[in-house]
Amino acid sequence: MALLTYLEAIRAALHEEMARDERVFVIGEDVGPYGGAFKVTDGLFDRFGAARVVDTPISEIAIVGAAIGASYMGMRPVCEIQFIDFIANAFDMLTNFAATSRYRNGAAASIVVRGPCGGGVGGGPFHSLNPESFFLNTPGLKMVEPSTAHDAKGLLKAAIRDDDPVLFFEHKFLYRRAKDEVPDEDYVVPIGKAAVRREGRDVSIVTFGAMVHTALDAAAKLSSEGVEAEVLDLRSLAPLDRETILESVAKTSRALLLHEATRTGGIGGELAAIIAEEAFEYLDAPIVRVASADTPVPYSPPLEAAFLPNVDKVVEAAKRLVKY
Amino acid sequence: MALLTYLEAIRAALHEEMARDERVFVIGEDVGPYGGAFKVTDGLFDRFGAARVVDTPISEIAIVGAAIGASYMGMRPVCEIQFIDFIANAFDMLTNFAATSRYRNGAAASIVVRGPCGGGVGGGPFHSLNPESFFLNTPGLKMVEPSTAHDAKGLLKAAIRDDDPVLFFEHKFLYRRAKDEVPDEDYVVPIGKAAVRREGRDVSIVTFGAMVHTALDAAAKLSSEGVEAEVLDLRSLAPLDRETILESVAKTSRALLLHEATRTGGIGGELAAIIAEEAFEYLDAPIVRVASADTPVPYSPPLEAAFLPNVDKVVEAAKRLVKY
Amino acid sequence: MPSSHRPSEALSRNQFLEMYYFARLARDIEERLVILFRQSKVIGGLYRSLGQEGESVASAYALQRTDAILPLIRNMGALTTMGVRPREIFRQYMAKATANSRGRDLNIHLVHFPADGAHEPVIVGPISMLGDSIPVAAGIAMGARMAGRPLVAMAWIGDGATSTGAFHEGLNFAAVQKIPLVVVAEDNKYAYSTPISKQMAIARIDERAAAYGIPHELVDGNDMLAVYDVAKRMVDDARSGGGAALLGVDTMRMQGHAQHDDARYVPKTLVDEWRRKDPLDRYRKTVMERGVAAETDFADIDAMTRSYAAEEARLAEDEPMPDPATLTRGVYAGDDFAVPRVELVRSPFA
Amino acid sequence: MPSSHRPSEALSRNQFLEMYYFARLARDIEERLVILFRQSKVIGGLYRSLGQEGESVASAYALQRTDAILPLIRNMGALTTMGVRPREIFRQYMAKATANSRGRDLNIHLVHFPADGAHEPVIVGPISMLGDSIPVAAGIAMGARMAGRPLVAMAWIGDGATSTGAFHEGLNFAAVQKIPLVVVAEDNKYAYSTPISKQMAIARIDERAAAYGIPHELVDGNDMLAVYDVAKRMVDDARSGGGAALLGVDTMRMQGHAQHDDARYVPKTLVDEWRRKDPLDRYRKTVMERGVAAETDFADIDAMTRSYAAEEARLAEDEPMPDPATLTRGVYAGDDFAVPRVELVRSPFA
Ligand SMILES: Cc1ncc(C[n+]2csc(CCOP(=O)(O)OP(=O)(O)O)c2C)c(N)n1
Ligand SMILES: Cc1ncc(C[n+]2csc(CCOP(=O)(O)OP(=O)(O)O)c2C)c(N)n1
Ligand SMILES: [Mg+2]
Ligand SMILES: [Mg+2]
Repeated sequence: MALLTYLEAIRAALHEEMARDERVFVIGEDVGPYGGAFKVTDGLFDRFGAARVVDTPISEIAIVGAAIGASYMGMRPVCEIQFIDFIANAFDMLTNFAATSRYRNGAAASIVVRGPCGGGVGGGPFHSLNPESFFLNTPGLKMVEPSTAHDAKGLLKAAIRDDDPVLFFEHKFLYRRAKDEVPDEDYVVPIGKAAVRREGRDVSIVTFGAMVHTALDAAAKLSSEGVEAEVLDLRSLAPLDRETILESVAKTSRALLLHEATRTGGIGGELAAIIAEEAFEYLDAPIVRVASADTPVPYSPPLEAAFLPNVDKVVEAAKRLVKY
Repeated sequence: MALLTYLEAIRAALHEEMARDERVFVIGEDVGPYGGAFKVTDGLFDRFGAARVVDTPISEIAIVGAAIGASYMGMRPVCEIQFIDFIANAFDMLTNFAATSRYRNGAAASIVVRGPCGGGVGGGPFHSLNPESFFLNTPGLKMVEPSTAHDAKGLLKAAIRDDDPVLFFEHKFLYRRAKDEVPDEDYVVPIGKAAVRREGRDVSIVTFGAMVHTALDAAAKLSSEGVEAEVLDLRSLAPLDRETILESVAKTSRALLLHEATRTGGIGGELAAIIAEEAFEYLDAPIVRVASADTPVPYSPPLEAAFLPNVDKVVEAAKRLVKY
Repeated sequence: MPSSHRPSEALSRNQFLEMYYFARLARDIEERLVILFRQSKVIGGLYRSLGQEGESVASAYALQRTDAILPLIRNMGALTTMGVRPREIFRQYMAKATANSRGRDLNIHLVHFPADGAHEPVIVGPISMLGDSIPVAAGIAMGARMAGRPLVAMAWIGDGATSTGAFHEGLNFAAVQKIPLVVVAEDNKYAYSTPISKQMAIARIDERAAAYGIPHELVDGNDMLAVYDVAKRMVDDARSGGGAALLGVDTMRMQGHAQHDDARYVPKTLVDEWRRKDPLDRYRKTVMERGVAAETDFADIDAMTRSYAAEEARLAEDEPMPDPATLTRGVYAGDDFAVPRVELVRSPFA
Repeated sequence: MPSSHRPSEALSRNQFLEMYYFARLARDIEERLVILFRQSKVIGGLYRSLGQEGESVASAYALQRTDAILPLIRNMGALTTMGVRPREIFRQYMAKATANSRGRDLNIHLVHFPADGAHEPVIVGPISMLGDSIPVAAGIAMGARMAGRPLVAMAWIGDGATSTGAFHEGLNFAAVQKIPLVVVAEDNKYAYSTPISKQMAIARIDERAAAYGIPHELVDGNDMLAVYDVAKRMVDDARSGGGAALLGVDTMRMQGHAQHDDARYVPKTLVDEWRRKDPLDRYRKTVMERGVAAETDFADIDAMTRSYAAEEARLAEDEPMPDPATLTRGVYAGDDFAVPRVELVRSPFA
């Protein structure tokens, strides 16, 4: 075991996977000698050389497209998108080319597209997005987002070994703030499995990424007021772990869906639909969403603070739910 | 009143709006002398000339980007995307530049982006998409999709006159199949208002676009079996007409959400969340989604038929719901 | 790069005939498709390469059999040249269960990866979004190099598609990384109804490459030997480390964009002018003038490809449509759903 | 296009001094921003244009006051030249309620549309996605032409950003449509840590334009008069119907990508070489050699801009942060939420 930050854990996964499997390589902007805008790929260039750590022009379409091509030739590309917001520029290549490839011709686009998402750092409208729901209606594409260093490493390894295209969201707020024990030996966190981060009987808080920590803080506060919240960390956003979600809601009869993306059209919708369709008989209260406001991500700290979900908003919503 | 096809109604709206307002112009691929891949812009070039009917290179980013710039200068651009699937290529420009523009600097990107969506015509994975949910998590962007010729004309006029960017989906299956009475005088169908297409007390079928016709056929069938379905035509997908949706569900206590996009991550999620949050007390049964299968849109007719929702699937789901 | 080296001078009689065979076969496959289309047996649109078979064949003919091709819809000739059995095309167009895409994807959207060590090409059909093939082609050549079995990738692109962001990003990337990618850019005068003058403000399509610092040349696309000569030099250069290159071909789309399009926007004089430059007629003439082959040799091939195409179409026609029960299979790994491999064949001249 | 016509020869003494003033002011604004950044008063990153102020100013100086500019983060000089009051910049960087974006968007992401008939420029700041400004710039110039008040649009773009699909699509469109758009492409040797050799395989950035058939030229970007001369010719040509053009500037980013970046990947010799070519120093020298102005004239300006920048920063510092209650206002039309207009000022030399 070692105490690693979320960022170090991701970096460790890259180092280990590249050492384990010659087919794995990294491609993106400034990932080479510089080690990436957030230093995630630090050390890879020195260790594995320019042939396996490919610095590209500012060309997200080319990054994802070249990765698809290379994966067809048996390679295992890991694309870094400098801020995941810029995946918008390769939206077509990822959703239309990569995601449909296996279905159409059995051609695996075994690529990972990773990059920093999320707000809370004054990044403004174009460096703070949580774009998961842009991609949720795309069969063939997997999506994960870890909330701990442990999962960051294990999920990235799973993503790299996965034969399907995987969008790997790294919440930048957690890069240096999340720090936890990471096993020394090789392990993967399987894609498609949620984790119960805290058990509770009164309400299920279903969330992921940085909001897991918000949820846990809220749960602690709620507990001191006699409300026992269960906190579910989805980890995998596509596919969703329906079983674990439904089990939890069956137990608590109350669902609070928490995500950092703006509310309307966010992944909370899909979660609500699953619950309202498959756990309806268990529900004792409306399904409540706590999410960011329906605006672009504002830059100024007082605005961003008002924009984002936080412990108080979660506590307030959970209490409303429990009182219902 | 005149009996027009859906396509003719759209074309009439373009003619009338361009005649009414000099600022309105059309831009896209093959929209000029050729009149567009589906002939929607037929006659515009002869009538208004090359300066107002701009044929572009194959450059969706440029089409949307140039429209934004022109709208900043007071113009009212209507972009045609030859198949709406190709808006994926301009995803960034539309969601990041256009949709946030007003919020950021008060700069209105008063553009319409229109194009044919939807399947049922053997178009395969890249000419059949219903991409609304890719865009639903984008504050600042409006989206509409008519189901009748009447609405097609009125909604397009509303979209052109709207000061915000509007994605206007035209279901290609309806282009020549939907035909109904269209007033001769100028009218708009306001964005944000759903229409109750059929009243019923037993179950609300919430849908839009080509699926409205499927829902109506299903409702007729259901009625012959004693089930009275209410059919809601959303028309506006962003913003959603929450009031009309909630009123209907309050009345019927059962919600069937029907859309042609694939199920997971589709707009049905958002609808379910709204209902499960705000009409929970009225619900007597789970919220059920009927949608396309979670695969890319397959090309071969037997596969596409199995992929798409149809009357039988709707009838079956409605009956399950009513029996619940 | 312009050079006087003419690799075509080294072609054997069989090779001369083989090139013709591939072009003629491409044309005959399409003629058959027209019949099937009229019988409503083709699903969706039909896109002809009439008048462009020559450049598709001659450019692909410059490749080795183990190289990679990324054809577009109008590169039927590239497919015949790389040995795709005609039946595979018919299956695709008719959306049959037996097709490589099992009826899930359109026309020539098929994919072939050779088994290890097989003497076969990599074939990656396009998706409909124009331009996307170029970054993917760059990735294929880069990935093959990384994987230790280098190849040259050839991708075709229309004049219109060179205006896409994907084209720019992909070719620039290939240029910087010195990836062995030869892009054949086809100036066929139109992109759907849009004349090239509304597509680009350059006089020669190969100047698109000037932004990337790679070799480029423009060639008469209806002169098969001229295309072959330049393509072969570019492919050889790419293979020996020269990096990417762009071959512009000056040609003409002799029909509408697709079968539904009567192309009335094309001046009749332009069509007439280019009809006189039909690549197959010209090739026959040139080869005969060189004394390499006689009228009867070509007539034999014509008869052969016509009946071959007809027979292959017939075989494909009888094949089953996909079973709706298979709809959701194979979206993700682990849910294996057999993909019919593209059958490759040798020409009678191999 | 290369021409010997030197519009700078027609500049008045006041104009010579004014150009210096704008460049010096840009530098001083950024020096102030560094101080504010160190005091954690700047929200997010700080991106310097040190060493590039000359090209930003000299290119913008070729415009008329009613033209349009689309600057990027490093074109502070374009903003000072078009008359943006320094306080506007400080407000933006400190994410104040008083800023044009009301704290909603970053640094120089500000927008100004003149009131009807006002003798003011159109200013459209970028979004972060590089390259997107180019199609929008094309649309601005096209739209202005359509609206009957034609203007020339000038957009700046980094070497790195020329690799984006948006750049390609936008400039090609402008070329085909003969839109009066002048793109200033800045070869400042790096895109973040990526050297230009990994960005493009051409020796001169202006060759990017060769794919579009538009005039292009490369100029010493640290020679303000040289930049002005070419920019002026291009702007004048564009205005009189010549369509789009690309001006490549050869310059150097003298600091890291942003304040956090120590740029250790840049060879020290390169920095040293370019430090000797500082555009302001060179400009002063040239102008003095011409006898147009003296040391003291420049010293006066230096003192003036320094205290002006300091004073403006101080004013902005005292301004309020946004009220969280305004968070959801103005996402859509009809929910009006006042946008502070960008204040424009004249230089002392106007
Ligand atoms: C990104 C994108 N935009 C639009 C289309 C629609 N479309 C299909 S073919 C075509 C014209 C293609 O012209 P060109 O590239 O010159 O090829 P050609 O048909 O002449 O061979 C267009 C506009 C598309 N397939 N992809
Ligand atoms: C589409 C896109 N991809 C990546 C980035 C991240 N990014 C911001 S600045 C930058 C480098 C820009 O280099 P260049 O265009 O040369 O401009 P310079 O900073 O040198 O002025 C990068 C990669 C971005 N902003 N947009
Ligand atoms: Mg063409
Ligand atoms: Mg640069």
